[in-house]
Amino acid sequence: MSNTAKPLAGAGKKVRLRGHLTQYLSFSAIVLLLLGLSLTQQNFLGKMNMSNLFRDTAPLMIMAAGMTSVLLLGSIDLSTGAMCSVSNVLFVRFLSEVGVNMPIGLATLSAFALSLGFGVVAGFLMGYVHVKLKVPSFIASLGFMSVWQSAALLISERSSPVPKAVWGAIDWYKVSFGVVGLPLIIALVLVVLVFVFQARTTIGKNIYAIGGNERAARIAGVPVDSTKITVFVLNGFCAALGGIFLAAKLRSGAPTIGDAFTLMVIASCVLGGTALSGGRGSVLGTIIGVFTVALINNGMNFIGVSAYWQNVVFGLFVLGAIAISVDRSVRDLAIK
Amino acid sequence: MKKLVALALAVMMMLSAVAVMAEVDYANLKEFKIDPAQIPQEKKDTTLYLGVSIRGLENPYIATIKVGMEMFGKYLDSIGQKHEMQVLDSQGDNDREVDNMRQFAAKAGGNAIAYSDPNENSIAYSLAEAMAESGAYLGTAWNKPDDVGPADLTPNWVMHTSPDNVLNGYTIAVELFKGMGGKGNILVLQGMLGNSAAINRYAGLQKALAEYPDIKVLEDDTANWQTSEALTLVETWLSKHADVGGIWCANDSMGTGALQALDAKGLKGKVGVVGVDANTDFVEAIRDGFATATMSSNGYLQGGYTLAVCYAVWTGLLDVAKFPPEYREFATPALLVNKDNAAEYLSAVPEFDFSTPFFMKAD
Amino acid sequence: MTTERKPFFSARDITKSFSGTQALKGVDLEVYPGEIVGLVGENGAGKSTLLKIIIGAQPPTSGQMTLHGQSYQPQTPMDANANGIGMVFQEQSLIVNLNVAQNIFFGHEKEFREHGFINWGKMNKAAAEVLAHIDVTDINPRKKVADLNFATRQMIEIAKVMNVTNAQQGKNCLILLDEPTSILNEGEVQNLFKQMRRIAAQGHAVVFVSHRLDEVLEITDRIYVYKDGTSVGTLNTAEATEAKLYEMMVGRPTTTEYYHLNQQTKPEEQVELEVRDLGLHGVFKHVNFKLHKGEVLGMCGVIGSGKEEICAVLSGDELPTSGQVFLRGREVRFNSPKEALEQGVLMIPKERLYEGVVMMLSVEDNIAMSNNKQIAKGMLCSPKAVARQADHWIDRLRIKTSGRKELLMQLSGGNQQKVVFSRALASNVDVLILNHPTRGVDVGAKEEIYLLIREMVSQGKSVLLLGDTLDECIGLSNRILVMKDGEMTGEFDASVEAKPSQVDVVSLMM
Amino acid sequence: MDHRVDRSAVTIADEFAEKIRQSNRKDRIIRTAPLIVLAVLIVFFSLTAGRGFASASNLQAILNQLAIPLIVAFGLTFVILIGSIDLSINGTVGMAGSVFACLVLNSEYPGLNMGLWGALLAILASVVAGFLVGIIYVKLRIPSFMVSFAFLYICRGIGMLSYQGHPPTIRDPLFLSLAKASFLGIPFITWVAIILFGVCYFIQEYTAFGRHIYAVGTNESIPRSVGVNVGRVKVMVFTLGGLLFGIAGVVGAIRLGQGQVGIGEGLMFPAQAAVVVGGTSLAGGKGGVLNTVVGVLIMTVLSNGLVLLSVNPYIRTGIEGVIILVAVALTIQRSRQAISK
Repeated sequence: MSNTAKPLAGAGKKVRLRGHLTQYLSFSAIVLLLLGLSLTQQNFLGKMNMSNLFRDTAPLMIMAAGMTSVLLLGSIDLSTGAMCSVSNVLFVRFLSEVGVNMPIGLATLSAFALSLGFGVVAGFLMGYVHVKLKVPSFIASLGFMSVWQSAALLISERSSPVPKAVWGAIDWYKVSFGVVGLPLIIALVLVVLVFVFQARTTIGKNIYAIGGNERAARIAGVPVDSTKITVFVLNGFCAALGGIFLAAKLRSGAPTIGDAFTLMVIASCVLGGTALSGGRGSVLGTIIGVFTVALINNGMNFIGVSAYWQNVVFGLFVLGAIAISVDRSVRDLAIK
Repeated sequence: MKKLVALALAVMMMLSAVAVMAEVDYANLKEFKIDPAQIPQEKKDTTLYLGVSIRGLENPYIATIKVGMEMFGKYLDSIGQKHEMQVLDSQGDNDREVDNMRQFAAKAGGNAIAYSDPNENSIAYSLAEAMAESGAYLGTAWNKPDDVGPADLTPNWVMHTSPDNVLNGYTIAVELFKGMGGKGNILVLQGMLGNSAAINRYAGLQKALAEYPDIKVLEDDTANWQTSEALTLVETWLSKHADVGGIWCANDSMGTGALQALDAKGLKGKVGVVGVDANTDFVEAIRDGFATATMSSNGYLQGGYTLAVCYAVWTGLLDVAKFPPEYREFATPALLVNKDNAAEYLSAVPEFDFSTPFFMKAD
Repeated sequence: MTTERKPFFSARDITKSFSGTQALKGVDLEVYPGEIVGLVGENGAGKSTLLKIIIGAQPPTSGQMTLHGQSYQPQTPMDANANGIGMVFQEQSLIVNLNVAQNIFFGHEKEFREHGFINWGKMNKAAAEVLAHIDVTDINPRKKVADLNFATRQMIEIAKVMNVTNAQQGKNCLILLDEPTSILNEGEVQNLFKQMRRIAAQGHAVVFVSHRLDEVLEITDRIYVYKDGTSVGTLNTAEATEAKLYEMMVGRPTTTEYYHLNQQTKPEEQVELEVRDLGLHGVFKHVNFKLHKGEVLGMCGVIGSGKEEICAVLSGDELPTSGQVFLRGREVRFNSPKEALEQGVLMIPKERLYEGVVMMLSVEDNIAMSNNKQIAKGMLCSPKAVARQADHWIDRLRIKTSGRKELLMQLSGGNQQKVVFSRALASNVDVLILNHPTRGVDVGAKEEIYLLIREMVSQGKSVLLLGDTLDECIGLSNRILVMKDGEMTGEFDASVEAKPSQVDVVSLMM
Repeated sequence: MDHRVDRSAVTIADEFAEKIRQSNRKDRIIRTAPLIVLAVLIVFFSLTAGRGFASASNLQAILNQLAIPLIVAFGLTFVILIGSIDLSINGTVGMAGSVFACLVLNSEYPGLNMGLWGALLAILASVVAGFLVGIIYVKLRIPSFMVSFAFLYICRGIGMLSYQGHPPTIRDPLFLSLAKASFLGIPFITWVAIILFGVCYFIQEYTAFGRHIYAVGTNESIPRSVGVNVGRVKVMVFTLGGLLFGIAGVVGAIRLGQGQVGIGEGLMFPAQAAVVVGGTSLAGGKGGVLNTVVGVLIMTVLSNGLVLLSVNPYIRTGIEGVIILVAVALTIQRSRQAISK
């Protein structure tokens, strides 16, 4: 027994080293981008661009923070973008129709409560259908995506601006401390909260256990169903918050605003090292993933990549970033 | 001593420039002419970033805006202005368009002028705000909400222009109805709901319908400016209704889809189709007798001249604060293209003199 | 009877260790042309492992195999097939969405290729021939396997293997059958035997593994008896009886120290868990027993006897279709293992890898999996409490790990199992269901686990035990229940002074 | 030998057999669930939408609209059968359509007139894209989700590059006539889909490759143990997907009379839904192109019927979503231990 323990311990070290290397590599993609851009582009580190990077990444980061937990379960949610749209138009429509007749503080609070409340309910519905009816999350969320897209269009069939009278409800978005905007600070606080949730709460621990081995978690008495539903509720909440942030950022609501985020949110999480198969990753990595996506987009506009080429370049950079950061340490796992 | 002379000279030049500027007749800006000699050399040596922010490059009309910028770029070359051009493609995504604009502004650090066709009304302010933050200048076209406008962000939101969309929608409708003999059934393909352009063109159609009581609308839906969506919709409608006399489309791309659906049914040429934008393929269809009419909004002119006005502001030749309101928001000319002038329209090569930027204002 | 001929296959002194545990400690097997060899032994004696080595699914740790006088070292089952060795695996290896013919010839489609396309007609015909060869004429080769019942699937597995023998014209082939009869009915078993005899008559050989000794006695020519990874003997079937085989399988009598019999305590009167007429449709029924406080209740039975499913029902993993369960006199119905845990019932599952541990989590998180709610401070986990608990159990159970943060996949099997035990003990439940608690664990760790079970029971916990071996089950239990074909067939008292003999128990199991 | 007697007398074995029979019966019902959904939809629309729905001209419209989703869904079916996913569809289809229109006689590049070769080259481009997705996925061990996500952008970009903002109108008389051509009352492009269905069904049912797809999707270790090159099967599946997406792109351009990346927009999610609604399992190994035909029919009939009923277009998507949920929920075997991700 003692003679087998030694080589095993050695193998263990190797596995851990590889794990660290992976983390280091996913970080290196972002460092390379940063270095390359700041050395070649003179205004890249300028105040305005820093504030772009440190403010406008907030909606994506918030939604990705919610999605990370879903992916850790080994599930997926394609309805994030559509939930974000509903929350977005709900927020704006409420402000422009009801909010204008209210004191601005009350209007802001009610609008937040309404949108976030929707997110929680939508997340719960998704979780319930997935868990209780055993519909795979991919297809369940695909169905809900259509449903929420419809709902967003019914709430507001067109893009509508936040009336000037209630700009007070969204002015917080423009507050910034140096180059760091309040939105990003809120997003980072949320990320930290999600991190604490994942790493320090019993539900968080259960998420990793379920993602790592759902069968084992169930047998060990882990409340699988309620954990999953909680995670989807959290994801709905984050999607809704993302929708509010977009409303504040664009001073408007649009029923299709979230569509572009559906896949981008998931891709950001994966770029940050969260495994689609579940059980591995962290919301802290998601910060890296979000900034990788943001930097690729930002860098393309800075370098002035032709609009015709932007899609190609974006695809290639994403491929490159995922290629150096993907975790291949678990060899026997079938990659889907 | 030399320094002193240089300083004196500079002061004199500034004064003279101010003096000349003072001569600008703001009440009659249409007459204003850019005089390259008055542009300070240091401005000319500064790299100016030109941008056009658009919804997508698939649409031929939008591509002409880009060509308009390139034409203006040639003009800048001719007067020795250093510049770089960039197309900001939002791919139909509000958030992306604002991000693009912010990054473009950050990159240029204030030395930027841009034309923008906001993806949707509601983001016009955010786009202008992005440019204002860096001190750059923007002219918007087509879409903006009613309660905000260039006056809210003087001087950076220089102006907002648009062809008269109500008139556009009305004109093509009347052409269509005339072709149908004043009576019959039509199908209606609207643009992206909520776009100012879509709303106003549709209002134009309603106006025309009021004047032609014998025209009946069979179906009315949006195809989001898209060719393929229009094709699918019209296909389904045609299987439902046998007696369609005309199809009113809010733009040519959807018109192309409608024509394709008619073609498959063997109805091409028998049912009138109208659109807006004067896309080459649609104008060709008009020439060949398959479509009825379209409106040319002249993207070259919109893209090029908007940049020209912004350029005059950036160089200091014009002061936005002194613009009369009718020069901050105004209509740009549009041209009806029908069977009579389609061939001529196709062969004409557009040529513009950008030194008179307010040429773009319709009277 | 066949001794004058030379064996065409032999395996000598084969050993196999899995991450620290020795599944095979040196077994031998010789096979002569034209004979049917039986392999018998308890669960875990090493029969299946040896077959997997012969078929090339796993490499041996040491030892030699020869085939037709040449060294035989299969790397994959394909190598084995190419050499005329085929096997019917215990877990079915058919692809249910393919049809019968396609399964029989899976991986050999090229043989039917004409002009780049597979001639399915030809393959179906060939499949029908192969099936006819084993007297199965009522299966349409075009039928999807998913639409067939298990017995028929079994016949197809056999047909698939027969195809190997047909491919090796003239040479002696070896067919390995691992528990092929466990899900067949009487008629099907007889048909299978007929086929086995036919194969043998052609000069090929069959190795037959079964828990049903009567079948082994009926069909085989020679029998090997394995125990604890070693061969304890071989005898000609003509000279064998069931009693003789039992004795050999069971081997040495239970040693007192090994199971810490001196520490075996008497259970209290209080009934902790009671089961009345419990049933799960199609699996088991009419199960009645009482588990007392401080008792180890052993449950014996072969695979398929229903004992595993009883564990599943009691641990909340499955709902019963009939009967009642009482916990401390109160009727309970567990909708999930979580509910069972809340009421104080937890199972240590059989398949550690698939059901027991989360490989990607650390030792401490695995230990805290069942009780992290209890040791948490409100919503937040207490890393200190988790660490303290992990250190406690690492020390207490002498878990070999570089630290509590080490990922579980870096531990050996025995230590992983100790982590699972730690988790169960930490959860502080009253009723523990131990489903093969020493599976894949080496001797040293086994003894420690036995001691642990004794301690738990002396502290008033109750244990329902499914032993990894019969010996273990008898050695540890206070009382023993025997299951067979879904029903209870007997009960033994197993107090220190009155341990039943294994032969007695086995005779009710088989 | 008492147990012999037991075995015949004991009813557990009978119960077990009964249980298996029951679950088989349930399985069969579940397998026909998509067909039932389709039948219900057809009956519903025939009753409510009147003669408009059942008319010959609407049938033709349905057939016309069916073609592209069908071809795309066939390609996706194989990818899903091996348990992977392909998000690149919108890009590859758009690219093939755009490149095709640029290479045949068209309004923007009059110099290029490659005729059928243009179609083949455009499809080839898409095949290469599919191959690259497959090979990167297999060799670099990157999840297919991410590789195909990147290729969604790369291919869409190539499509946009090909015509630089001026979508080429097809002028080639052959392709123009194909858009209108029909045979036996069925439009040409639908014939393409029907023929491809035959080809795909043949591949699925009658080739070793088709059989290996199921095996890889069911349990990779089984085919690996008999020497099937699992990686190669996966790459071939993605390449086949590329081929079908390419054909869909060309057909789409013919139908539209124009090449633009918009041809591919909005195809991917409905295709995923159609494949799953038809009964193909996302976990892999179960289902097939026949299921996909049913799935695509459900989705097409549904959207066509809702248009005919003049249902508010905004509610339309929502109804489609609900039908997806219901149809899939009907095809799921639920058990306590079942794990759904």
